[in-house]
Amino acid sequence: MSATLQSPVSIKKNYLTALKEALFEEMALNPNMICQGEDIGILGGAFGVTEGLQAQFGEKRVVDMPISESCIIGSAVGLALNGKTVVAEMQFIDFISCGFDQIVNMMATYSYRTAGEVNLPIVVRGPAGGYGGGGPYHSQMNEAWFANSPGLQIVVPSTPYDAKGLLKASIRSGNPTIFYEIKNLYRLRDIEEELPVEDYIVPLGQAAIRRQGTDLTLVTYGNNVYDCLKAAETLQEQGVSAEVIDLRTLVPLDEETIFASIAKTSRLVVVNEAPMTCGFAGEVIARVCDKAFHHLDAPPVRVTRLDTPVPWVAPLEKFVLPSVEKIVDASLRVVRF
Amino acid sequence: MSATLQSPVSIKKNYLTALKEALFEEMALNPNMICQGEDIGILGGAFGVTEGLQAQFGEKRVVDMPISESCIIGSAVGLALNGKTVVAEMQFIDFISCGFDQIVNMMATYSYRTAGEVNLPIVVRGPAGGYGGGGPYHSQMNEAWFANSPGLQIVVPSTPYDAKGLLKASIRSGNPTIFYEIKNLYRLRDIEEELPVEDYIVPLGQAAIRRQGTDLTLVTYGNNVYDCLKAAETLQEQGVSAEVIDLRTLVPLDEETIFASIAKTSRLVVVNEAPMTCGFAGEVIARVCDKAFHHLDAPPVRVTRLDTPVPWVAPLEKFVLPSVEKIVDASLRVVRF
Amino acid sequence: MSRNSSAPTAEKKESDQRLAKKPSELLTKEECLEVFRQLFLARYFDVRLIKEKKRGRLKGTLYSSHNQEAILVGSLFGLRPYDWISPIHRDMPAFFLKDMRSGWRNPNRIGMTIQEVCAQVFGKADSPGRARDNWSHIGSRAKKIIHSTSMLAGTIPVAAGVVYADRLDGGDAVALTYNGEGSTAQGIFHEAINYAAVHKLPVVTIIENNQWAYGTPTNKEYSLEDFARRADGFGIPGLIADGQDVFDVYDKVMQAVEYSRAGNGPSIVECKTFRAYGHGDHDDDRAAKYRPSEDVQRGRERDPIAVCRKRLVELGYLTEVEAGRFMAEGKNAMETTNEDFPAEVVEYMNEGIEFALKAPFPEAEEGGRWVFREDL
Amino acid sequence: MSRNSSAPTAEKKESDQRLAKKPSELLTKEECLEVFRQLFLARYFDVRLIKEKKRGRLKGTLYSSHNQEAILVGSLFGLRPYDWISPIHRDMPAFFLKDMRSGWRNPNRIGMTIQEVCAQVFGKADSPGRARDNWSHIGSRAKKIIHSTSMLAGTIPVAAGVVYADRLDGGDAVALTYNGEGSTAQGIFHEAINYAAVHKLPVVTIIENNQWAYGTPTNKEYSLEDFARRADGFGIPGLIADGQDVFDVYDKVMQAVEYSRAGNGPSIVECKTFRAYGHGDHDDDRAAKYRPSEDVQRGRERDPIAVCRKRLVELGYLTEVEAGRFMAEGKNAMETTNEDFPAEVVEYMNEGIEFALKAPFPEAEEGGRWVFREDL
Ligand SMILES: Cc1ncc(C[n+]2csc(CCOP(=O)(O)OP(=O)(O)O)c2C)c(N)n1
Ligand SMILES: Cc1ncc(C[n+]2csc(CCOP(=O)(O)OP(=O)(O)O)c2C)c(N)n1
Ligand SMILES: [Mg+2]
Ligand SMILES: [Mg+2]
Repeated sequence: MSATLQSPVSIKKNYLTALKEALFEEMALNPNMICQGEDIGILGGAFGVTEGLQAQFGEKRVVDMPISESCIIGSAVGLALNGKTVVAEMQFIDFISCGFDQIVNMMATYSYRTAGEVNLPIVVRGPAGGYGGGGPYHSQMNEAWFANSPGLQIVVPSTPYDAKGLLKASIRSGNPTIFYEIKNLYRLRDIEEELPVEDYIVPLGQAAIRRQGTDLTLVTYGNNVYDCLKAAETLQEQGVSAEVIDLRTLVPLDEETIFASIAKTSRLVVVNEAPMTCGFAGEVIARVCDKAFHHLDAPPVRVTRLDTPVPWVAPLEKFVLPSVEKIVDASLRVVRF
Repeated sequence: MSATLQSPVSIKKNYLTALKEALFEEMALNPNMICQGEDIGILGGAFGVTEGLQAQFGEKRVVDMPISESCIIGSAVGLALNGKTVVAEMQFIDFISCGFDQIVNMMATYSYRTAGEVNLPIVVRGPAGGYGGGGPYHSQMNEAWFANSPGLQIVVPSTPYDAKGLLKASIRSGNPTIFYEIKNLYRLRDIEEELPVEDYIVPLGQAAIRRQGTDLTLVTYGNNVYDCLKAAETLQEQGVSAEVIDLRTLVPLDEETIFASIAKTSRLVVVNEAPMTCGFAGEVIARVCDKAFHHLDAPPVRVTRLDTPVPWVAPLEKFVLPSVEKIVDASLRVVRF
Repeated sequence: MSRNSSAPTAEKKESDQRLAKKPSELLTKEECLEVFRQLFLARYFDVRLIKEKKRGRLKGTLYSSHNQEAILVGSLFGLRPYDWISPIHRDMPAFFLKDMRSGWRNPNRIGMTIQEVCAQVFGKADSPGRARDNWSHIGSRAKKIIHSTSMLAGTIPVAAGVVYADRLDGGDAVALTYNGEGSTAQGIFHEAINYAAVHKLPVVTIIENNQWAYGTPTNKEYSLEDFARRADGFGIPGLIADGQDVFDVYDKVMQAVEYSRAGNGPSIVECKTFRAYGHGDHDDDRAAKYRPSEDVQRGRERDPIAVCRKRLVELGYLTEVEAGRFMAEGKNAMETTNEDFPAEVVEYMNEGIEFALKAPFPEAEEGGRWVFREDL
Repeated sequence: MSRNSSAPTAEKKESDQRLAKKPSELLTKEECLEVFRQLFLARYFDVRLIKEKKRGRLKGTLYSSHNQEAILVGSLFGLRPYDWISPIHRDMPAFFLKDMRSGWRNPNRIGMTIQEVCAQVFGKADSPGRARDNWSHIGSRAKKIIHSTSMLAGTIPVAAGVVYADRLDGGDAVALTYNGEGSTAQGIFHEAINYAAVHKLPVVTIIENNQWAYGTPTNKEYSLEDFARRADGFGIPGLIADGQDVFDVYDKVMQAVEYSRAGNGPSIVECKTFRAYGHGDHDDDRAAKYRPSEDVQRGRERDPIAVCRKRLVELGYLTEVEAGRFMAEGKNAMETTNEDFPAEVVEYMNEGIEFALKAPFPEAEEGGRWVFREDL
């Protein structure tokens, strides 16, 4: 870190610190906010995202829950129904499957069922994503389950700035949100950045163009943003100019930014690490076909996980997940169509 | 029913009877088969699909389970692990959300995790689909959750013949299968048909062309097969010849039949009643874009449920679900592109 | 073996001491007569809907609370307006019985009006949920009624969260959740009570043990006879009430509620009763087959209205003549006439039905609304 | 209050009668010495992996069973080869301890070889699961070990199904599932035991109460001190064993197993112990902060190896000299040397490690295989 007189706070912060700041600031701003989850208090969370939170705000507002995902969600619904704002942690997003019914049938539908009488300000957040040797139950990106379950916002930040701004926006949105924290980015040095001193949010529903390009549009989010940027470098060397779009939020989806880019490049590759079938990559392609088909000069294609769980050991995991090489190959296939 | 000398058993049977026959025959053929679920024994099932089954095969093989979906699935896994073939009923497929973790993380991945040592012959079946005023929890088509969860076959029969043949094929497949029974078809008179006297199956992974056409391909399954056939009639009157493909099984998917049709028609509309985002309609479009894009002369589009739960009262339900009118409109939009 | 409220558990002994006299013994004559009226109202609501459906003015499945009304009236009568409840399919009358002591027609009552409930049953726009889901799947934050989904036992964790929030705000509200005995096999039932027990949350779990879960008898649902024993795994009180006796239900629930209000945490109250008809009216014919008629007879022998009447006569609150007036008990819906019910009960229900019949259906476009909040 | 095996529950009294003498009192000297050896083996497995990781020959998180070995050895020693088990993250030695009485190196043993287990730990192709998931997420139909997922308590319904099938085939196998006390809050824990209780299935649920669930103490997980009381909600036996005393664990588990074999149904055996290190080795440093060192000291005072040694000396099965030989107890992994363990234990483990180091990694392409069955 380098502190100078001009910018007294030019401290680069990592993705995890950004999330932590969002929680501390929102808890301070909103006395009606509660955080609950397994081991988030005394321990401060498996990865330390809530470290110090209980010490500062007390164990009534930062609650160590029993290992009961369904109850963690269900009680969050009750808290929100009675006026609270809740951030519920899944120790790994993989365990959200154990609270699934309460999420898709109780929480997601509450506003709809009550014709808007009750909106639930609940954020369900947790570490997600592969590329870490976590195996089938510590590597999931299961956002497609929830994208197909109306009533849930889905957020996947890829930078410290977005992590903080999107978490704050989600907490304040008043809608149930599934918030995917990319655990491989938690402490990644290369992406550390300075964060604004003043309060800020990143509005939901706005994608970010991470790299400008003219020949091809790479649409992605989460871990794969960085794979796409690397792929874009490689493609550049081969004279292909790729634009990289980081969706940041899947629901609501920023279609305009995608369509605008395709209007320019006429070519699309969508990259994500979830299983292919009924994953969000296919959703992007379907929307483009519906509203921007005439712009396409080549087949819009996907680079996703194979339709398999995420295996543990490195060679197998690498085999099933998207990689820079796979993205480059798909991109060249599309460009040379 | 009309019985003649030539065909002594020319008795038309409905969709529910076809399913019942499949269960009775497979239970008789396979002494290692067990059926379990809520109210399937003494009562014979909420809709009567298992009526008489317990009387014939005993309460050890036809088990009335406590209201514990997670345990119904989990114990089925144990039964299968120890050599049994299991058909587990969800009283309504909507309640599968309460057994979700055991399905996607325990059952679906077993073969993968054990490198093929253990295959689980388990069929999870239940009444599904809307258009009956069932509301958010008695109308679901949640197949997309499972299509995005590797290791599950997904089957959706739309005729009595397929219902029986596909259920038998699923039971014998040795793979975990989610079997969607379209409850609106259970007793629908118009679709009753004679069934072969001899044992037969309908192989998984083979779509059925329900109507030949040249100008447009309608890909669908379940309830919407009949909406598409009606829409095709209307379109015919307007000089548009629509081909209607009934997928029958989503996983495995019969891509060839879809691609062959599009090679002929160059136009595609995909219809299903699940929520749009990350639903199977988008998946079909993405696969077509990937492998048959050059055949397309117009945008491939979707007619699906809006991204909402299924509301109860008729006008609202009609508003959110696909209809003949919506299919016709989308088809004309595509044909006139 | 069967236990009653004096069953020994550490915590319960305390609360016993706190309750020398039975709560029901403290009820005035007027209150007792109101309880009696409410039993008729709950019964008539059921009877009337069955008749409306037979008349073809009403569609959809009916889940009858016939023969189980004492559980609803007895458990709700002692609650304060700001306590929370979560009724399910078998508890339709609970929506309007809540806080009825503030006056049946009191606009400020913290319970639903008969108009609202009937509008819901008939699927009209004036339903609290604008008819977006059917039957008992309604609720109201303002009326402190939790909106249930179909998934059984799913509201218990919600109730726990509601009172956790209330305690955080310094309140002393209690949450009452209603559950059939079959639903106690759901994992979330245990997750929620475990959580409530750890935090000593004022959640009272009512188990309506009507001997059947759809077509499944209790011995296939649970290894013990008394579902109150589910409480033993958490070391919380598990009370058993005679579900046919509105005053016994009142006593046991009040005992549990006082125990919760005092900060001792959750409890379970099992109310022994019997399902009068099929699971829903679509199941009436089959139920006649799968349930031995002797069982049904025995299970319906002690009609809650008759049991209450007897008590009121003993107490001298009703003369033999008055007692003889309304003879709804022991009759199936179609066997009753309006003369079997107090006029004010029929009148009240008429207001609800007429309102519902006149009310408009929601606009089709509403089907696309409120997936996310619209107040921004 | 704390209960032991003589705590009163109807069913248990029966089984008590069936057991005049304690099972452990029937063990021969040789068997007792084998138990002692197995404790060393379980400990050495743990110690050795920690050292291999420090040496950089091993990657991945280690979940230590240090100080909890008596639970594994004591619960498995009395099982028959064809009984089923489902170990979880804290039970890694269980995979090779199963059916070890048939001979450590007996190729027909219905338990995993040390080579298989080490191959798994090192992520090699010779792992029973071909290294498709890590650590304890392996199993074997042939060896009658259920393959767990990460989702806690998720194998209990599977175990119930396994023995249901076995009973249907006329077998009398028992299934033992291992669970941390924290995992007992999962809804499926209750769904599965409820089902097992209804059908009187021979499922014995072992609760390893090591006082902590990751960073959460027991009083935030459960309202009672004794997790065995989870059994009370189902009216099944809830036994409590001294998890530091391998013979007490053996006695209580055998009591539960005999009870199940006799057709009386499921039971719970809580084994009181204490987690020696962090939740996983990644948590060692933080655990040192969140757990008071006095607690840790007290929790580790009674090393299962020392407790067993003392008993064997009392029984005259070990001379003071023999007893003094191997002093692994009370030491952290890095404080021990191979001289603290019997040679045959070190030898056996060496075979596993060497095999694992030499074994190949699976081919990348395997990542795409076996999503569905391939034997057709
Ligand atoms: C999680 C879940 N599984 C299955 C069902 C289907 N179902 C609706 S009511 C019912 C029986 C309920 O029995 P019980 O809890 O005893 O209540 P009762 O109807 O007897 O009042 C069942 C199985 C459901 N609603 N929710
Ligand atoms: C359903 C589920 N939720 C959360 C986790 C994350 N997790 C892994 S181990 C653990 C703590 C387990 O504690 P306990 O059951 O007491 O076992 P111990 O580690 O103490 O042996 C948690 C919360 C999980 N594996 N599964
Ligand atoms: Mg019942
Ligand atoms: Mg523990």
